[in-house]
Amino acid sequence: ETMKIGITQNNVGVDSYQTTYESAFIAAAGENSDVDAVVLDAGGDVARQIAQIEDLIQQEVDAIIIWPTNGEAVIPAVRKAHQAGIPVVVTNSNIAEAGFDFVKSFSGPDNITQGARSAEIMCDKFKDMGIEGEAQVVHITGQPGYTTAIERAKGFEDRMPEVCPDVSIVDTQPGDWNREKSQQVMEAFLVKYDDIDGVYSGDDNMGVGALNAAKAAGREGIIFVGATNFAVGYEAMAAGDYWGSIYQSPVDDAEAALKTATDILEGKELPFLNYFDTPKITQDNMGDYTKPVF
Amino acid sequence: MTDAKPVLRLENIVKTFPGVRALDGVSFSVMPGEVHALMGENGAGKSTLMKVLGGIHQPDGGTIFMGDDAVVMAGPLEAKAKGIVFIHQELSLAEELSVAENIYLGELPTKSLGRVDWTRLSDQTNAILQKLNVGFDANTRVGDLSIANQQMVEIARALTVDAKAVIFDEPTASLTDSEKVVLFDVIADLQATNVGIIYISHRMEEIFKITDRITVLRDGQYQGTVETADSTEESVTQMMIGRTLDLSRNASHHALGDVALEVRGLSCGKHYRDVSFEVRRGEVVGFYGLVGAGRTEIAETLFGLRDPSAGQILLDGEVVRINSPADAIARGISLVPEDRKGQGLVLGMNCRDNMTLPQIDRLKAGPFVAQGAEMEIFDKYHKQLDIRTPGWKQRVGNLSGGNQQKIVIGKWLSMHPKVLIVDEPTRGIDVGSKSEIHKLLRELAAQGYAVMVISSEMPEVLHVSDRIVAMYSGRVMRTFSSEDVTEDNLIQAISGMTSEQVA
Amino acid sequence: MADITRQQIGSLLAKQGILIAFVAFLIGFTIANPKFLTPDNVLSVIRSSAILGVMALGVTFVVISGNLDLSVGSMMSFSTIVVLDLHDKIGPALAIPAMFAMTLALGALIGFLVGYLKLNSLIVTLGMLSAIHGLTLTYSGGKNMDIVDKEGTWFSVFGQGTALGLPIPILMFIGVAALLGLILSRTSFGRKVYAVGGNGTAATFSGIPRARTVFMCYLISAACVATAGLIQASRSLGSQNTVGQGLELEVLAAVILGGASLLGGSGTIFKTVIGVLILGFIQNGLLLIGLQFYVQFIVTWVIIILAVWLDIAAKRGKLWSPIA
Amino acid sequence: MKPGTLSTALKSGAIWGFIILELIFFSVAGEFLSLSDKAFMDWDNMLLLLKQSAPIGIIAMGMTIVMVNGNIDLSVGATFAIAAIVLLDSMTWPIFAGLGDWVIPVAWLLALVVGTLLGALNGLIVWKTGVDAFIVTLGAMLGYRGIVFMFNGEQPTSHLNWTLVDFAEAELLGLATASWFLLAATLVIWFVMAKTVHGRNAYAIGDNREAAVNAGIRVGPHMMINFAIIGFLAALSAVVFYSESGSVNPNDGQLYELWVITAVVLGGTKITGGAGNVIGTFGGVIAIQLLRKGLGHIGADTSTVNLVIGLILVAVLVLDRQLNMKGKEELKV
Ligand SMILES: Nc1ncnc2c1ncn2[C@@H]1O[C@H](COP(=O)(O)OP(=O)(O)OP(=O)(O)O)[C@@H](O)[C@H]1O
Ligand SMILES: Nc1ncnc2c1ncn2[C@@H]1O[C@H](COP(=O)(O)OP(=O)(O)OP(=O)(O)O)[C@@H](O)[C@H]1O
Ligand SMILES: [Mg+2]
Ligand SMILES: [Mg+2]
Repeated sequence: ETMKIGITQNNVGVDSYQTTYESAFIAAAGENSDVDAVVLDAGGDVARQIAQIEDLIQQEVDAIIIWPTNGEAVIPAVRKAHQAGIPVVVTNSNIAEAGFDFVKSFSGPDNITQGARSAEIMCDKFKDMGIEGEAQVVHITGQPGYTTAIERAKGFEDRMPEVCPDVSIVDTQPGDWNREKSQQVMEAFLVKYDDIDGVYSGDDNMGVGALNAAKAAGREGIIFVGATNFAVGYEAMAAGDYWGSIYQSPVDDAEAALKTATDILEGKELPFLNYFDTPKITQDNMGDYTKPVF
Repeated sequence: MTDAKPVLRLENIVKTFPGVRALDGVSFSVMPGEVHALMGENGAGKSTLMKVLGGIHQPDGGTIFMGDDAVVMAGPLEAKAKGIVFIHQELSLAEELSVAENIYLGELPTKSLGRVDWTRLSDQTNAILQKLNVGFDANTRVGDLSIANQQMVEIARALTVDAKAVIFDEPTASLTDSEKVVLFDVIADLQATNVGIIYISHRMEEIFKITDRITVLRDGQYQGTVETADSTEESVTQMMIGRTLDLSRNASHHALGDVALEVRGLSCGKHYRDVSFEVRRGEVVGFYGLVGAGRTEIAETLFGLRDPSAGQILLDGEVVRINSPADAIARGISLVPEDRKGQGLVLGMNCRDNMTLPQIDRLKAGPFVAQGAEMEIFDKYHKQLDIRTPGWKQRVGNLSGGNQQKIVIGKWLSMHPKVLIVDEPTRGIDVGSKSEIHKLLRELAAQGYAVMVISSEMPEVLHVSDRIVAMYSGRVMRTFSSEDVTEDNLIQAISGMTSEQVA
Repeated sequence: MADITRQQIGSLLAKQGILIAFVAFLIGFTIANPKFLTPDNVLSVIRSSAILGVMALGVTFVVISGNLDLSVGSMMSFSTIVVLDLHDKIGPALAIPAMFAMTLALGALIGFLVGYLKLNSLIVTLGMLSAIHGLTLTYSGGKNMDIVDKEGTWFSVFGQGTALGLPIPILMFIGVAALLGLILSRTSFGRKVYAVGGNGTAATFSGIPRARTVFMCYLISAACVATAGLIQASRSLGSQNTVGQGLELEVLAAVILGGASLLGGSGTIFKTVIGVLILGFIQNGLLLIGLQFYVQFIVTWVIIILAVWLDIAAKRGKLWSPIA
Repeated sequence: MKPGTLSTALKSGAIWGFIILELIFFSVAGEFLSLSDKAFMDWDNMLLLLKQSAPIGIIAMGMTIVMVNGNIDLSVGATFAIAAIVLLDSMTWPIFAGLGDWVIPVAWLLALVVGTLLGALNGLIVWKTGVDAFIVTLGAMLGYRGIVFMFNGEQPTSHLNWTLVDFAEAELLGLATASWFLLAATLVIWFVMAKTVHGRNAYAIGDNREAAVNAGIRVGPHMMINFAIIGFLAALSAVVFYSESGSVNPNDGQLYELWVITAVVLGGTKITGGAGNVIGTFGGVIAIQLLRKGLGHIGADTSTVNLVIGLILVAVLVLDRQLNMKGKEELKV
């Protein structure tokens, strides 16, 4: 008896994290002979995602995994799945509390903690350099409106004053998860501020964009910290240009989601929140980690 | 008539466009029940004056009176509400809509909920169409009609409202004789109900047939008003262009050359069948027929715009396939098309660039266009055809209708073609220029060109042609030489009667 | 006398409305932040506008010919990814022509569909936007594409090098603009583009090969996209699959801001350049002022409409539209 | 009978032919590729299709009239998001606290009014400035999106009202609420365009604006009304959809304009205006939703979906061209 598992992802084409997630999920499902998977992509559109959940219910799958485009809007659709007796697993970013009753489990990274950890990485580095008393930081966020972007920004901005109260975050602008856009934003920052000590960006793609801008302008000594350690970020760290990031593997993410779903179908007891660990990675400890594949 | 009050009076109207003083203190009035001709050369300001009256342009100075009241025509809507109907020189129709919807555009009859009253609409329309004696009905899509029939739709608008004054701006430019008769009946009917009629045309015979008075404009200036009965073609022409014209035909004294173009058994679907004729160097062949006779389609086939379904085309005795206009041009064929706005001109482009368009690849200076050569071409035809434009940079769309037509003619003459095909070449062209163009066509023939003239104006065909091909419903009925053609046997031929039937 | 000067001012406005609007923005931003007009900033804005700009130059041809090209963004992602991938596989000297060939092939396909088959350009290029995105994802497996040896390659010259004291992207932008400007305004091909866009039927009646002209416009557009992709790839030596996403609308906005009509038949390269610079300087100026990004959206909205409005108002000599 | 119905029906025939092709293809391919035991052409699945077509479909009806009018509206996605925010946010406003569930119709009304006003604002700008609608609404697409973010920053705006959800999920005669709204919008706009003077004038203006002006039609206000209609329908679409889902991301509705325009053009409306009809648009909407659904059904991955959707759009145009091929003897222009 195979398990039919349907997944609807947020927006696969948008970055290599999500694409790698998709292929990792397909690969993991392929390896497990007990699993048949339908892999759908909502293209960032809530309406399409809800339609996909309805389709999965209609196709009578055994479990649904959802990477919500909007943590609240999908609740009624999730309720429908729940009412149809189909267990729902949420992956990567969680849905709102009002929907917890209709969901079996969440599996994914803790984005708020990630933001906080990035703040700590940066603060520690400032302390090493002895500039924690006056450092100025600019912040490049992900695409406006995305849960991941919002949570990481919140984690960072809440944590920084706790660990380094005298560091000031002088400006925040979105880089849309896009290296080029981020490079443009950074170029403007560099013109606007004569003194920038640190740059926090919502992921390494944007971080590297900002780094390129700084290099082109010949500005040295800026501490770059990102999140979701992409291969580019890892390489820039190896080259000594980029200070640190958060190590998060989409493969782990995808496998954890599938595992959670199969465990539920096999009747295992699971905690409601299954965060997988996303450790800090800096130039100091990067040897402990393999280079990301994406 | 003299004691009646004018329905409309315009006083000292001034209108300028950038670089052009189109109207310079023009006065004009029209009496109830009068047909008042407005005449003048191309670009004299006739259409502009009427557009001021119709609320389309606002005058820079002057007053419009209706009865005793000075009025302001703030827009077409106001003009219409005041009882002024405007039949435009350039067709102003929505092609995707039906005939009925076009005729009643802006005032469709309604039922509850804002619904169109289709029954009433088509009844009213069909009643009007019956009066006009046309061969299409209220539900025909306007885009499917010939230009002549579209013009009839335009004219039908005059009959929909209680008009005080109706403006006809060159209504006959694309009509054939039978439709003209209908139009004149319509005008007579309107006249009988005391409507004032303003009639713009370049065709003298019409003017003398139907109008009561004539007002002449020249270069935007008022030249005077005369009683039609007291004037002659010569006197009016004198007023318009300041000289008289020699209208005698300069017969071809030159010898005819070889056959330049021959068509054998050419057919094209439903458009025409089994057409054969030949055109020699030095010869002007006229094509005469009713609307829909298929003359335009023959021209388009020769110009590579349609694929024939049977038959052969021979150029200089050699069978050729002409697949595209570029092909045709390369083989020395020029076509002055029927529809100048749609097919002849790029309205947004300037005069010079329009004129040199077909030979743009030939005018090279290194990798670039040779602008000097372009200017030469433009200057030459600007002068030769007396084109009224403030300069080569003017958008063609801003020229008067007749001057637009001259640009198209200049464009194809400048190609020095072997075979020149002109489809309604003098549509909308003033008498002076028209005789210039006729002279030009004869001269071109004398220089050894083979010329095909398609025209719906019998005098024109009779005047310029060495031979006349009479067509009816897609077939060649008869070919006349200039010696044995008469108006009567020509009319017989194009209405489908063979000589045996007549006899 | 006063009348004449007013007319002269009027016609100056009419001819160069966009340019004047542009200067007005520059002055406004400089007052708001004096750093705005520093050479460093101006250069950096032009440099980052170069990518969008080069694409806009090509799209200008397409728009003048009476069509649209919404596929340029996704095609640019494609060229960027391809050239980066091939860089490590066959070396930059071969990768660049190979990428140009592949991009031109896509342009030829679109040109064939729109020009020869006469399909609606909006839908064709919208379809190609999606299809090329799919192609890019398949090609790259959805992964970021990065050059391994970033320090050791001469490939970085297109995006990061300088010559004559100017960054190479700016020089390429200027070069392409000059070349295409000459083609459009001085050659017979340029004239044909205007004719085909102004009145396709009349162009056909004048013996101009309409299909081939449209086809060529798409090829030019594709060549510009490939050039933009080259600059992009060379600038960061690595790229995401979505690098050009959304650029199609910005490009179109720049072209239209420059005064090209969507109906075809009008527009110039010079004005497109101005349109590109306006967009670039607005974005940069607003960043320097430090407005919230959503205020930037709103201000951009107002500026786009104001700029185009003033431009056409100057042309028609009246502020308000004559539409009844 | 309105003139030309038959010819337009034939011309928009391509889309129906294409829908049948899709149904056949996905049914057959589904047998091999789908994990579901259920057939693709299952009745419930088709009903679901209708419901899922609603968000884009309702807006597409408005786009039809705007495009027939010779304009275009690129800002509908942003209007959609603003209306959704107004709907969800207003339900929590203290002034409405005493209304109980009566807050629902009030919130609906408010959202619809806001949508209509935003549409009308576009129309007013087009009318008064004479700037092309493409540019006006391209600008508004940004500007309105800015307003969306102004409401609540990057946070989603949420208000899950289960009474509302139950209403939106309810079914009447087997059709979901959203389907009813889609059908109603289609019917009303069909009526307006085919039967009323306003609708016929829309065709005239789109076909030949100068002729319409000359005939004395008040072109400016007419266009503004149509923009107001599309604003209203974008808001209606939002109201129907968010009543059920209860939360709006500031990014929602992005790219809707492109999908909507695609549906309208696939349905046979001319981009330059003057021709098109609502029934064809309905076909276009169904065709797109069917495509998305079908590709999901057979389990295509993201890159394939993108590739296929793009190529299919082109294929439909080619099909349409073949169906409307001119005779060999016709003018080659
Ligand atoms: N919109 C415009 N912009 C600029 N110039 C114009 C415009 N409309 C007309 N003109 C110019 O005004 C003059 C008068 O044009 P008008 O159309 O009134 O001539 P017309 O007497 O009707 O000629 P025709 O017999 O050729 O129709 C012409 O020189 C023309 O070029
Ligand atoms: N009886 C008819 N009713 C309506 N349309 C017709 C009729 N006969 C022909 N047509 C159409 O009218 C158009 C004009 O016909 P065509 O151009 O062949 O006439 P023509 O002989 O060139 O006359 P002209 O050039 O004087 O208008 C053609 O497109 C044809 O399809
Ligand atoms: Mg005139
Ligand atoms: Mg004809």
